[in-house]
Order: sequence, then structure tokens, then C-alpha cells
Amino acid sequence: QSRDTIQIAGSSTVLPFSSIVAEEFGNAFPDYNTPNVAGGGSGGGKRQLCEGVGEATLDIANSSSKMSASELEGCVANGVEDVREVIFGFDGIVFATGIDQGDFALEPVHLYQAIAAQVPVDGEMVDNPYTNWSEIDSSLPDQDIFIAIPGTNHGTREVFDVRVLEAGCEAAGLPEMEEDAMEAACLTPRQDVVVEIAGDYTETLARLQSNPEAIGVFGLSFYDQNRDTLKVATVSGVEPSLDTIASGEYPISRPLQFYVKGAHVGVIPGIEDYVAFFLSDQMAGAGGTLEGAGLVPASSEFLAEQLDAFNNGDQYQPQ
Amino acid sequence: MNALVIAALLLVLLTLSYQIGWSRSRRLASGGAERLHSRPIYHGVLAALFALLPAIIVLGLWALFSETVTRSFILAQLPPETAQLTQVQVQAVINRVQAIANGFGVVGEPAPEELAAAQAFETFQLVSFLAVIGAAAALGAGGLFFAQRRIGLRLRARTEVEIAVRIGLIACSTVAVLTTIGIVLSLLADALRFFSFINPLDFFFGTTWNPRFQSSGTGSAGEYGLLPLLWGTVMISLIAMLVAVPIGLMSAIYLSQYAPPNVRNVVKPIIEVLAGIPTIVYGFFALVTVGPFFAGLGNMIGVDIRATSALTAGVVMGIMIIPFISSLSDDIIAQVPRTMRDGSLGLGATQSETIRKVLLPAALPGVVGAILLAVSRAIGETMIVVLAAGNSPVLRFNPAEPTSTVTVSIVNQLTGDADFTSPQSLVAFALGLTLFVMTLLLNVLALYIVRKFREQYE
Amino acid sequence: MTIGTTMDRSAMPPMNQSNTTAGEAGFQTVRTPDDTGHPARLKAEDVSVFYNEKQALFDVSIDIPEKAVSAFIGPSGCGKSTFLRCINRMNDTIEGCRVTGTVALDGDNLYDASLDVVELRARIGMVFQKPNPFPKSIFENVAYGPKIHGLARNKSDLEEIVVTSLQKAGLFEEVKDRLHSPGTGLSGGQQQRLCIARAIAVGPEVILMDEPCSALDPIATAIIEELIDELRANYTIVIVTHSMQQAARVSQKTAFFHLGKLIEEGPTESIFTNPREKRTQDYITGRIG
Amino acid sequence: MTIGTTMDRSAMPPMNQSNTTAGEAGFQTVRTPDDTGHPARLKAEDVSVFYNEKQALFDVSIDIPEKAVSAFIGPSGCGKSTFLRCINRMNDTIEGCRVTGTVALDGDNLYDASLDVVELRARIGMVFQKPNPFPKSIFENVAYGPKIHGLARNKSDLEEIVVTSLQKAGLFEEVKDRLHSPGTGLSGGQQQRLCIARAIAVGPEVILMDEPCSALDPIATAIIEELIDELRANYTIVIVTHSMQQAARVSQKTAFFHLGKLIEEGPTESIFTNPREKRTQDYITGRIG
Amino acid sequence: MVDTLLSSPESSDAKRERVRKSLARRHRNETMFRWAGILSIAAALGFVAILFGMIISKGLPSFWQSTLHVEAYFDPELVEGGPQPDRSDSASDADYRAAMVQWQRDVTLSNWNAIVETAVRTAVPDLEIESRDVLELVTSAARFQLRDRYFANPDVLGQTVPVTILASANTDNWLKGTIDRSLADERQQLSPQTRQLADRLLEEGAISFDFAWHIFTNVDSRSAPASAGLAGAFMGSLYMMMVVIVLAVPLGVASAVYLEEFAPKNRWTDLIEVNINNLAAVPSIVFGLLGAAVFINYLGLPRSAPLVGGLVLTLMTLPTIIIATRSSLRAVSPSLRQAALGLGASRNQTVFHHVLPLTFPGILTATIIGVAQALGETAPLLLIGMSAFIANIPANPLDSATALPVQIYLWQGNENRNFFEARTSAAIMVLLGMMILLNAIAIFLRTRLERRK
Ligand SMILES: Nc1ncnc2c1ncn2[C@@H]1O[C@H](COP(=O)(O)OP(=O)(O)OP(=O)(O)O)[C@@H](O)[C@H]1O
Ligand SMILES: Nc1ncnc2c1ncn2[C@@H]1O[C@H](COP(=O)(O)OP(=O)(O)OP(=O)(O)O)[C@@H](O)[C@H]1O
Ligand SMILES: [Mg+2]
Ligand SMILES: [Mg+2]
Repeated sequence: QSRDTIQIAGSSTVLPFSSIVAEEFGNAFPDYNTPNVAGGGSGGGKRQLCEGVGEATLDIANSSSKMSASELEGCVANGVEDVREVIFGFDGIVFATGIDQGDFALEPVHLYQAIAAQVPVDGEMVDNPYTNWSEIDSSLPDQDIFIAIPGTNHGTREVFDVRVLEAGCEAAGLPEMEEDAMEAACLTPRQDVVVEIAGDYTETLARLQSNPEAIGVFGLSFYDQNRDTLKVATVSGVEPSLDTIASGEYPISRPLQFYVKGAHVGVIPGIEDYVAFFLSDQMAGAGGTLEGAGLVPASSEFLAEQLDAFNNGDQYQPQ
Repeated sequence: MNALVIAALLLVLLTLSYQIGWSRSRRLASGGAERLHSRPIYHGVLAALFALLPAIIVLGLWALFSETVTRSFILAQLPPETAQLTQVQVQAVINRVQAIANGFGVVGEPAPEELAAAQAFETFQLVSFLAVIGAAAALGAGGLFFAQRRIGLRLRARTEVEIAVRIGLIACSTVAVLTTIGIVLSLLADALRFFSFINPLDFFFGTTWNPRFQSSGTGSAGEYGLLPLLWGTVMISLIAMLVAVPIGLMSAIYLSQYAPPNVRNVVKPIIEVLAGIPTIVYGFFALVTVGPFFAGLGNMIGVDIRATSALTAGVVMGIMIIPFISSLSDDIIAQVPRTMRDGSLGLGATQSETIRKVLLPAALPGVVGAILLAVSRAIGETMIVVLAAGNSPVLRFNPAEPTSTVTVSIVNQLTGDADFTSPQSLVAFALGLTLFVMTLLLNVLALYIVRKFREQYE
Repeated sequence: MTIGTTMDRSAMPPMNQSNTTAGEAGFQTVRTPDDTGHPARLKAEDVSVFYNEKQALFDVSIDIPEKAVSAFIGPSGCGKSTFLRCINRMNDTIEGCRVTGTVALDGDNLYDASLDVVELRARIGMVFQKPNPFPKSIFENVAYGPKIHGLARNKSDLEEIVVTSLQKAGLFEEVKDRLHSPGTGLSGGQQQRLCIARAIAVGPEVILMDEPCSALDPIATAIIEELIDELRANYTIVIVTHSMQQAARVSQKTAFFHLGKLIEEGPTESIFTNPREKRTQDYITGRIG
Repeated sequence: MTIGTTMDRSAMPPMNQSNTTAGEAGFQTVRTPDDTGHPARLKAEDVSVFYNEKQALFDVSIDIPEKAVSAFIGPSGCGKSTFLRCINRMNDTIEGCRVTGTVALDGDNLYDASLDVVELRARIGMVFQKPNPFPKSIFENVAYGPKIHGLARNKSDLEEIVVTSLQKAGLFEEVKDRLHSPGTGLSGGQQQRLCIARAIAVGPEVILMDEPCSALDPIATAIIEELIDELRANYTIVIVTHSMQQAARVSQKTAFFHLGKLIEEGPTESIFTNPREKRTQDYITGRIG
Repeated sequence: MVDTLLSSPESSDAKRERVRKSLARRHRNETMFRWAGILSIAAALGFVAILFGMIISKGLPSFWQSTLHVEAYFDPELVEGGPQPDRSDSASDADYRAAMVQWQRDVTLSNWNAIVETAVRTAVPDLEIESRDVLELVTSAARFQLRDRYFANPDVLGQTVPVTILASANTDNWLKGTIDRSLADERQQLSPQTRQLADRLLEEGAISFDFAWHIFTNVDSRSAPASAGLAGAFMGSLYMMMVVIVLAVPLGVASAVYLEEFAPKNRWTDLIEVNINNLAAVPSIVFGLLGAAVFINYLGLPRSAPLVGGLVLTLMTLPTIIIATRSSLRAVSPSLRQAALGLGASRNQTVFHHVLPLTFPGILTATIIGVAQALGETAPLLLIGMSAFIANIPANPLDSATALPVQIYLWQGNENRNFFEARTSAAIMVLLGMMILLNAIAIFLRTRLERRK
């Protein structure tokens, strides 16, 4: 008499993909219920996954960030020893403006200089003086700087910090300083023209609508669905697309994954089938349903490896 | 299934005992010349209480202790070395046995002793359930027997039922206390963990809020100064109150004192609808309509007003809160006795003087209560602030600039993608606890003020 | 003082409300002209009052003499309070209450659209049946009227008004130590006296009192009656009372109401000693109610 | 009937509360023994009442005779209502009120811990100073008591009780067409009669009335007085009144309170014709208050 | 001066003068006060009007959706799985069920898209168009719709039957013009062929804007946004509301009654009072944490269940109801309590027979405010698994469900803004409708109660 519906929760980035799979899964397998897919953030999903083993606990946590060692410890302490990681694709992160704004060909260093609270000018750190993109680089449009970046609660922010700000920081050539101070200098955004979006991409979009000069950070799938109102910027000369991201040409992307509670496999009906269905070419593969929804697909071999690892019961080991 | 059996048992006990109590006392009443102390209904209810309470107590005790009992039972089934293990390990073993018994798979091959224990445990579950049900039924029947023997002319059934009702009421009012305890408990552990990362002084007196995202490689902890968030909360609530209190109170006054009843009957529910609009709608209203409006207004008068700012969030939150103040105040003001109004009008006071000088003071404790409720709502509100305040947790005193609040940060940090064991995520608990303690102090203060005021005039 | 341990009006006829139906045609108030020389200050003409559809008062016309006390008597529910409220337009505040006819003070119709009700009520004060002190201190209760009307120039002025008013209402001695404690803490009688003090404090020209003494003991009643007697030297006073003795003691003019109609009016002495209408006679001797 | 247009008690001495201080030692109530042969039903002994710190009643001891009417008189604020409330323990409901001493009904101390207050109040009914009908229909107002005490077996029983009670309170004729309209819609006098009917409906043994007629006109008062007279054949009645005439008319025993003390008690006739205590005399003749 | 003011007739004129003098100012104050009241109400009503105007103007169009009326041929060549298993062929019930599941799986695996495609093509036989572009025209749920039709009635095999299929969300955007029709091809969601096909079908009358009943009968859908509906969320909200009303109102009223009518005034009750006021200020997400810890982890109640959501919201609305009920209890005149007590009613009877009925309007107001607040709440539901994609309509409060505000939240975050912006407003309209209904019931009760008084 155990529960017969798979419970999934976590990252709001993964939520759409996961829901689509769940829905198709429910349709394709008449003998299983459609899994329940909840949001709550990657942290929340993992927290719930790690609350223990049993009917009232989660089966799968969607996550846009890797589970950390301390998180896994927390899991084990609650009796959740067997956690399996499944990476099913990638999320591209793009910069976009309103449709009738100028064309942006951005480099990480431009973004760094637009965003950082302090920038090096003649080898010295000064309060960011730039107010117009053309001041940073004459190739950029003559347009006031206003940029909406993901809030610190978003996984996207991590990628943004590492791939954009730190890269830009390096390129900008900061004066010598301690590691901590360096990191702070690279990662601290200014407050006047940078707004951190704590909500989802809709909110970023709304901000672009209320301030036409703004640049926003979006997921590739969100941009794709709103091509009629958004214009995408190139980064390092590469235009973001499924191909450029999958090939690694476009620099800003991150893996998407979910964590399965091994103890529930075989107890809650359908978990293995769900994972296999998720990783099938029909869903996560190139040309599959999820690609249509904006997922950057991984290669078939990679997906097959993931499925094998899962079926072998390989437990997740954080690096 | 189990629940069904229990419910059936209780239902049978209930109807049986009520019927017995009722009919026995009624027979007594029709027989003698003396009057029953209490009406038969009360005797019935009393008998039902006597029958149900022991049964419920037994079931409750079982619910409370079954876990401990089960634990020690399983432990007893396992080899004695198990008990020597650390607590976490013991728990893990027990979990395994329970998982096996309940059909959950376990990692690795279950050991034979585990299997045996699981088997024994399964039997134990069934036997104990039957035993508990039996005990509950027997005690219930005993209670009923005792109760029906007590039935007599002078039995103060009503008094006893009323005492039971009183106890029930007390129990209801302790739910609120239990909730508080639950909240503190569910926040405390994680809040303390947060403080093991971050110095409390830096938290409480810090003026920078910049938790960052914990990058996997770097151990950067970020800065967690509470003050910018706190100030944002205060400022936005203040603006909201400045909008809501005058509009809400004046609407309430107008509706209860000036408006003809049919206007009142139409307008009041319409205003109440404002309370029911999901806050996310207000958020978009703020972002798309109010914010740009203020920005435009600022442009016109030459003041720099940002579209997303404390002002925008506060004003929109004020709109949302209007019905809280107007509806509650309206009821409270309408309840001031009419004679008070007549007294003032008869002295030649105008309607507004009567309202300001007689009705409002008389209704003040209630109105203050309503306002406090609204303030509380404002402090706890998130969606509007998320969308309209600009999510900029910087200590700034200009309401035309973006800001952020404590509750928004709680939601953001808690439902974000951060590692749930990192300070980035744990700070939510510390924030929650801080907010809790602060509003508690605020409420103590408010209680003191209201009490003082009431003493004067009652 | 009459002493009797048994009832002296034991043979009471059954109530006969149905004898005099409301719509009765050709009804005429019996008037005994007043020869004491008090000119009429207030003149009511054909006043009818409706509570929603129900008519509570039927074509009442009466003159209220200046510097005299007029008493309205009549059985419970006959419309005394209703008519009293017409005089300072307190009926305006009752939902669904409609007044027709005219009431004139010094010849000005009180129901004239241009008339200021607030000013009117400052000129025509009122004391109610049930004591209704404000939930404020005793001092504030009395000071309320003078304050809103701006009658006191300064604080000491105000204090003087309050003290004088309380003295006149015979309450000052009892409350002087606790002027700043709440008025609602007084006993019923004290509360009513407080309300009277409050009304006096505004210095009205006409004072309407709706059974001001119904909650007072004889001594306090006597004090109030004395006050009424004093005030009538300068003011026009109308009092509703259930006590025929009180009406007889304090008033110069009496009006007898019955079932919403003004049955008879005239100098108190003649009404009580020589009623010209049968129903007045019956009421005074206790035969109808 | 006395007729007088001027005041007959105009030379009033100033109030002299300070003459008799509260703590006065060796104070003794003056008692005139009753020889009419009514055994005492209620016995109060050394009853003192405190409102928080303030003492409102000082060591009152009195016997209330069975099947007779006892009247409490005294100036406003002297503690009449307070003492009356001691008899059915209504003081329990006032926050901060504390009672010492004993009150016994048929020898059982009412302040005994084992006593059921609710049952007590069903046996000792009460009518209040201000009419306070429930905001329900007239019928429901009267039926409420019988309902909660289970006095009626069925609906027609209940209806009978209601009708009888209303008749006894002299209200039935006036309201019989609108038994199901709200009780609060009645005029003040009617409301009080409704409250009396409500108290009677429970069939109490003792009825306490706190100025039951202060809102009634003479006719209605007479009806109530008659009712009281009728009821006393079977019930013990205690009435607080401001009207000495009323006390004289309806009561067999009178008790005079002053500043929280019971000054004198005895058969009504002797109290009014031959008071033995100076202060009683003064009060009756209107010299103190 | 004062004495003359009070008694001398000469000063009466002086007094009148003084009263007169202040009169203009006082009347001005009165008028201003009145206008302040009217303006306040106008402002409040204005806000309601603006908000409603915004929501309705956005949401109304989405109640009519592009719908395709075509003839579908259930081609026996395409539909796999063979005949439906017969009960008599299987040995046991279990075997039968297994055979049934296998059959259903096989049927599902058939190429239903081909049948859909053919059906669309037959409507405009002359158009040369790739099958990908045809399939983009209709909602991806169409294939399951046809499959379900076949499940329900296997006899349709080999027949041509008229079917009603929803156009896809992007088609709807295109036809309604919510996406700029003049934009370049690479900015359009649909290929030029599909757009042309859609326009043709509209012309031919095969596509019409039908009332979108499925908003009320379908549950949410991610893979086929066009057929996403609110039924699941609506039922979830309804269950939660019932739980809140059933629990919070009695609990809240009982607490209020105890605190106001029975509790001695001491530290303990002070503590409770402060406590309750404080709970009202606790951010709602904290209640979510509490609910997750207590109801799910400790008591083991199911995740995503409206029952748990209702319990959490109950705790959240409790303070609101208690505070509001207490203030209306406080306003009941003490003389009423005395009257009842004097008749020999016990304190309980006094409270339950007389005081409480009088506070009913107040309690109703409190309930509306509390329930409305609960009904619009999202944050605490995030933590108990109710902000979820759930594909079933809950049959009871223990089934998984989501709630209307959560659905609104999910839809407003959906990437397909062109379609979901309107759909979100439509969902808000449904939520508001529910609120208004609730209000209407309360008002109806309130007026009835007041009339009885
Ligand atoms: N607000 C009201 N609404 C409806 N009817 C009313 C209202 N006030 C009074 N009445 C009715 O009008 C009639 C006259 O009432 P009014 O109060 O004037 O009588 P009264 O002579 O003052 O009686 P009492 O001596 O009892 O105070 C009564 O029948 C009463 O029921
Ligand atoms: N609830 C109370 N709290 C404090 N003091 C009170 C309270 N009730 C009465 N008192 C005081 O106790 C004294 C006696 O009051 P009580 O009401 O018994 O007088 P009374 O004789 O009935 O007067 P009245 O004839 O005016 O009704 C008065 O001084 C009064 O101020
Ligand atoms: Mg009257
Ligand atoms: Mg009294």
C-alpha cells in the first residue's frame, strides 16, 4: 500500500523540463500515475530529498547546481545514503535586450566593466565611472547602462559569476591584491544600474518592458519562446543557439541534473522507467521534446552513460 | 484502514453513550417530582465525554509513544551489539528494519537478523494495533458504565460539560502557542548553524547585505548585514500604513456613519475584494503600472523617482491592506453604542466632531488592533516587494530608491538554488527568527500601550 | 406623604387602545389658553413623524412658552420622546425617520433648508432618557461642548465652565476629587447628572430633557428640579416625564400625548385640576394608559 | 395629588458626605423587629463589598422575609444595587469585585463553594435598572429562560409560559400581534416590562428588581406594582427604588442605605411613620442625600 | 464671564455670536471630513476598478481559443495493439489487467501524429506542406485526445469521425495577433508554412474561436500549453479553503471566546495575546517551514496534499480570525451578558446563546479576510510540495494537488509569454470569481443575520 505516484521537487529551471517529461511519461505509461513535479528551488529540493527515507519523503530532487559534500553529509545523517545523480542536459544563459534596441556584441570584460562596483582605471581601482555602453567600448551602442542580473539565490548567478565576471575580471587586468579582495572586487556588483532579479525570467522581461534601455539575463529557452520581443546579444562573437552551446562554443552554460533517492527505486513504482524515459532520445536527446522546450541536449552517448550509471546504482560522489 | 477502524469505534461509542445518558436522565426526570439539575442533553453529552475521553487518551498515548516503543522493540530483536553503535547508526539500522517490513527496499542485502527483526516487527505492528484498539474500546465502555451510574437528579452534568467545554476552549487557544513553539523550534537549529558560520554581531549590526552565490570552488561566505533589510521593511511598511490607514479608516468612517445602508452594502464587499486579489497581481500592478507612473511623475516635478522603489512597493502594499483596516474598523465603529453618538450630536457637535472626538476614542482599542494586524500583514508580505521594491538590499534612506525587505530575503534564500547547508541558505532561518523576535517585542509594546489606553476609559 | 401597603388603584379598566384609532378624522387638540403672559418661543405646527412607514406622531401643533417649563406627559410609547426630538432635529439622525409640518424657533422654521442644524443644537440642548456619558474623564465630558463650540477663551475659562456646570447639576461635590477619572465609572444617577451638566455647559437657550430624572433618587431629583426652576428664569425648558407629580411641580405648561396625538395642552394648573378632555382626565386619574 | 408650580424643598442643606466617614467604628444598624409573621427567607450577615480597593458596602446584615416585598431605599450611589447583586451573586461577574460575609437562602450560604451559581440565579431572578432585552424577538426573549432551564416539555407548553408571563407583566395586549418582531424595537417602557416578563418566565422563588419602574410611566408602574403585589403571595421580592412613595406602596419591609451602610431596617410602616434613626428621618423628609 | 455665559440672557447673543463665528470653520471641517471619506472610498473603489479592468481586459480573450474542427480517420494500418483484450480470454483478473495495460501501451505507441496530420491535411487538400509544419499547428495533446477516444470506443477503428482539436498555443498567438504578425520569420514561433496553413484554415472556417471550456475541465499541461486548464488547481484550492474554514474558523472563534470571555486576565493570557498578535506578523513562508517540519516530517502526512496546505494556511489565518473575532466580542454590550446571567444562564450559555450570535457579522468579516488571505497565498505552499505540476484532479484532500495562486504563479513564469500572459489573467479571474462568490455567500449570511436581529 505504498505511495504510487513519484514525487519530484526542486529547481525552477528544471521544472519545465521535468514537468514535460512527467506529463509525457504519464501518457506513455498508462500503468503509472503522472509524477508530481514541484518547484521550491534546487536547495529546497535537495533539502526535502535529504529529509529521510519513506513514503512522505521526496523521490527525486531537480537541481541546477551540483550537490555539495556537506549536503550529501546531511543526507546520510538522515539515512539517505544512496543518492544517484543524473545529468540530462545543459542550460544556456543569454543576454538580451528589447527588440528595438541596438545590437550588442559583448565580451565578458564589457560586462565586467558595466557591472562591477569598482573597476581598474589606469591600474587603480575606482568607483565604476561608466554610465553608457559606448564609454566602455566604442563598438557598443550608445545606450545607458542598465542591466538585470540573476539574484544571489539563483543557480544562474553562479555560472554568471564564474563565466562572465571572473573571466571579464581577468581580462580587465586588475592590480595585484589578495585573493579574497580580488574575488570581492570581481564579484561585487554596483547598486545603481544593476538590479538583481530574485524572481524568474518573467520578472526580468517585465523590467525590460518598463525600462527599454535595459539588458537582461535569460535562459536560452525563455529567449527562444519570446523571440518576438527580445533581441539576443553575442558573447565573444558567438551567437547563442542550441548548436553553439552544445558544442561549447558559446561560453555561458551549465549542466542540469536531478538526484534520485536509491532507497525508493523499486519501491515507488515507475522510478526506473521515468529515468529511462527522461534520458531517451525522444525526450532529452537531440531533436527530442525537451530540445523543443529550450533544453540544450547532451550527446546520445552521454545520456546512455548516465542511464547506465543510474541502473548500476552508482552512488553520487561529490568532487 | 486503521483510521477507519478507529473512527468507527469512536462513532459507535459516541452515539451509544449519548443515547444512554440522554434517555436515562429523561426517565429520571419524568419519574420524580424533583427537577433534574441539568437537562437531558447535558447528561447525554457528559456520558459521551466519559466514554470517548479514555478511548481517545489511549489512542493519543499510543500515537505519542508508539515510536519509542517500536524503537525499543526493534532494538530488542537485534543483536545486543547494535545498541553499542552510535545513535546515528542505530537509527539507520532501525530505519532499515522498518523499511524492510513496510516493503521499501534497502541498500545492499538485508542481513538475516534484520529480516528476522522485520518479521517480528510486522507481527508486533498488527498485535499492538489490535491491543490498542481493544484497550480503547474497553476503557470507553468502562467510562460509559461509570458515567451512566453517576446519572442522578443532582448530578451537575451541565457544570461538568461546561468545564469540559472550557477545557476545549483553552486547548484551542493553546494552538496559537504551540504554533509559536513549533516555529521557534523549526527555526532555531538552523539559525544556530548559521551563527556557527557568521558572527552574530556582523549579522545584527552589519550594514551590507551581499550573500553572493556560493561558488563550488571558492569558500566565500559573503556579507550578511541585517540592517539594510530591516530598514527596507520598516520603510515599506511605513509607506504602506501612510496609504492604508487614512484611506481605510476614512472609508470605514464614511461607510458606517455617512453612507446610506444600501451604499454600504455594496461598497464594503467591493473593497473587501482588494484583500482577496493574489499579491502577485499586485506585484505586477506595481511593476507595470504604478512604478512607471511614479517615475513619470518624478520626471514631471523634477525629482528622481525610480520605477521600482520602496515608494512603489509601499503604496501598492498600502492598497492591498486597505480592506484590512476598513473592514475591521467599520465593524468596530459601528458597534459603538448609538446613545454615545446621540449625546454628542445633541450637544451641537457636527457629525465629524462626533466621530473624531467621541466615536473614534471609544473605538480606538479595536482600531489600533486592526492597524496592528495590518502592519503585521505588511511586514510579512513578500510578493509585492519582490516585484516592486527593486530587490536592492542597500541601506538607503530615500524612499524613491530601490530597497528590499527581510521577508523577501527569507524567501529568496530559502527557495533559491544555493546549497542548503551553506550560510547563504541558512541565513533564512536566522532572518526568520530575528523577525519573529522583533515583532514579538513590537507586540509586547503595543499590548502595553493599548492596555494603558483602555485602563483610562473603562 | 401617603402611606399604603396595598394598591390604591386596583380596579383598572382593561387597556383600550383600540377605542381611538390612529387615522381618526376630525381630531382636534383641546387648548386652554395661557394667561400668564409667557410669549411663545417655539411654535410647532402640524408635526407628524413617520418611522419608515409607521406614523408615530399625528399633526401635533403646540406653542412652547419662553422662560417657562413645559412638560410632556403621556403613557409609554405615546410619542413624547419622538416629538421632543423634533424640536432639535435629533430625528434627522434616525434612519428612516421622516418629519412633516413645521417647528419654529423665534419664528424661524427649524426645518428650513437654510438652517444650520449644528447651531440649532447648540441653542437647543438635550438630555436623554438613558444616561450616556462619553468614555472620557468627567472633566472632558463636560468640557466637550464648550470646546467644540469655542466657548472658552483659555484653560481656566474652561475649567470654570466645567466646575459651574457640575455644581449646577449637583454633582460637583461628589466628583471633585476625581474629575479626571472616567465618567462611565459613576453610578447611574451620577451619570445622568453628569449628562445634565454636560448639556448646561454649552449654555443653550432651550433645554430639552427626556425623562432626566428617571434614573435619579428623590434628593438628586429635587436638586435637578430646583435647577430647572432656576434656569427657567432665563431659558425655555421642555421636559418629558412619566411622573405627573414632577410635571405638576416643575412645569408651567403641560401637554398630554396619547397614541401619537396631542390630546390636550394648557397651563399646568388647569390641566391637572380641570382637564377639559375626557382622556386627560382618565390618564390623570389612572384610568387609561 | 399634590399640585405645585414652585419647589417645595428649596432650602436644601449642603451635601454632608464628610460627616459620616466610611471607617466609622462601632456602627450599628437600627432594627425594628417585624411582627407580621413573615419568616426570614434570606439572611445576609456582615456583607461587605469591594470594587478593587474601594469598599462600596460596609458590614450589611439583614433578613429578607418570605412572601413579602422588601424595599431598599437610599440616595444615589449608596450601594443599593451593589447589595442587591450580592443576593444572586451577580457581583461575581464584575471584574475586581469582592464580597465578604455570608448571604443565606433557606439557611444555605450562597457563597458556599459547592453552590451552583447558575442554579441559584434561576431561583433568584433579577430585573435590571436599564432595560436590556436580548436582540431577539419578543417571544424568544421570554422563552429563553424556560428553554435553558428545561421548564417546557414541548412547544405549546413554552408558548403558554411566554403568554402568561407577558400577561403578568402587562405587556401582552400591546405586543400580541408582533410576538416575533424584535424586543429591542419596543419603547423604553415596553422594554422594561419585557424584561420583567422574562424574569417571571423562569418561575423564580425570589425576584430582585433594581428600580424596575424607573423607565415606566405611572400606568405601567401601577400595573407592575399590582403584579408585585400579586406575586408576593407566593414569592419573596426585593425591590430597589428611588421613589419613597413606591416603597411605601408596595413593600412590607424597608431598608435604608446611606454611603454603603445599612442605616435602618424594619416594617415599612414604622420606617416611614416613625423612623428611629436621625438619618432615615432626614432622608425621608428630604434633608440629606 | 462664565457665569454670565451660563445664565444671563444678555450673553446669550454673545454666545450665539461666538458659536456662529466658529460655525463656518466647523462646517468647512465637516465638509472636508466628508469629502475625505468620499475620496477614500473613491480611491479604494478606483483601485478595484483599475485592477479589475487590467485583469479582465487581459484575461477575457483567452477564454476563446482557436479550435480546429476536422474529420479524423482512425486508420487500422496505423493503430497498433490489435483488438482490445477480452475479459473471457484471460485466466484471472490480474492477467486481464496486465493484458489491458500491455494493449494500452501498444496503442499509445502507435503513430497517432500521422492520424492527426492526415485529419488536418484533409481540411485543406490543396496545400503542399511538410508534416512537421502541420503538427506545429495543433496542440501536442491532440494525439492523446484521439488515443483516448479510441480507448473509450474501439469501434471507431476504420471510421472517419468529426473531431474538435485545439490549435497549438503558438497558432493561437498568431491568429489572435498577440504576436506581432509583421515580424520577420526568424522572430516568429511558427514557420511561414504553418502560419499560412493557420490563416487558410481560419478562412475555410475549419478553425474558429470557441469558448475554452477546457480551462475549467483540464488540468495544467506543460507539453501542450494550449490545453492547459485550471481544474486541478481549482479543486486543490477548494479543498484547502474547506479545510481552512472547517478548522480555522472554529479554532479561531474558540480561542477568541476563551480569551475574551473566560480567561482570567493574567500573565498567561497576556502571553497568549502577544503571541497571537505576533503570529500575524510571521512571514507566511515560515509557516511553510513549520508545516513541512510538523505535518509532513513528523506526522507523516502526504506531500502536495491540500489537507496539509489547508493545515498550514489554517495556522497562518488563525491569528487574523482570532484578533478580529475578539474585537467584535469586546464590542457586545455588557448589559446583555448581565441580562442572560441574571436569568440563570451559565457563562457558557450566555456566551454561546447571546454574545456569539451578535458577533456573527464580525466573525464573517474575519473569516472572509482570513480565507481570502489564505486563498491567495503561494509562499508557504512552495515548501510542502504544492507549487507543483500535477496532472490529476484531486479526488479528495489527501490527493496531490496544486492551488490557484500557485497555478497563477507557474503560468506567469511560463516562457511562452504571448500565450500565458492572457492565460494568467484568466486564472486570476477565476480566483477572483471564487473570492467574490465567497464574499457573496458571506454577505448573504450577514444580511440574513442582521435582519433576524
Ligand atoms: N427608531 C424607531 N424606529 C421605529 N419605531 C420607533 C422608533 N423610536 C420610537 N418608535 C416607536 O414610536 C412610538 C413612540 O415612541 P417614543 O419613544 O416617542 O415614546 P415615548 O412616549 O417616549 O415612550 P417612553 O415613555 O416609553 O419613552 C413607539 O410606538 C415606538 O415603538
Ligand atoms: N463596577 C463598579 N466598579 C467600581 N465602582 C462601582 C462599580 N459599581 C458601582 N460602583 C460604586 O459603588 C458605589 C455604589 O454603587 P451602586 O450602583 O450600588 O449605587 P446605587 O445605590 O445603586 O445607586 P443608583 O441609585 O444611582 O443606582 C458607587 O459609589 C459606585 O460609584
Ligand atoms: Mg421616551
Ligand atoms: Mg443602582
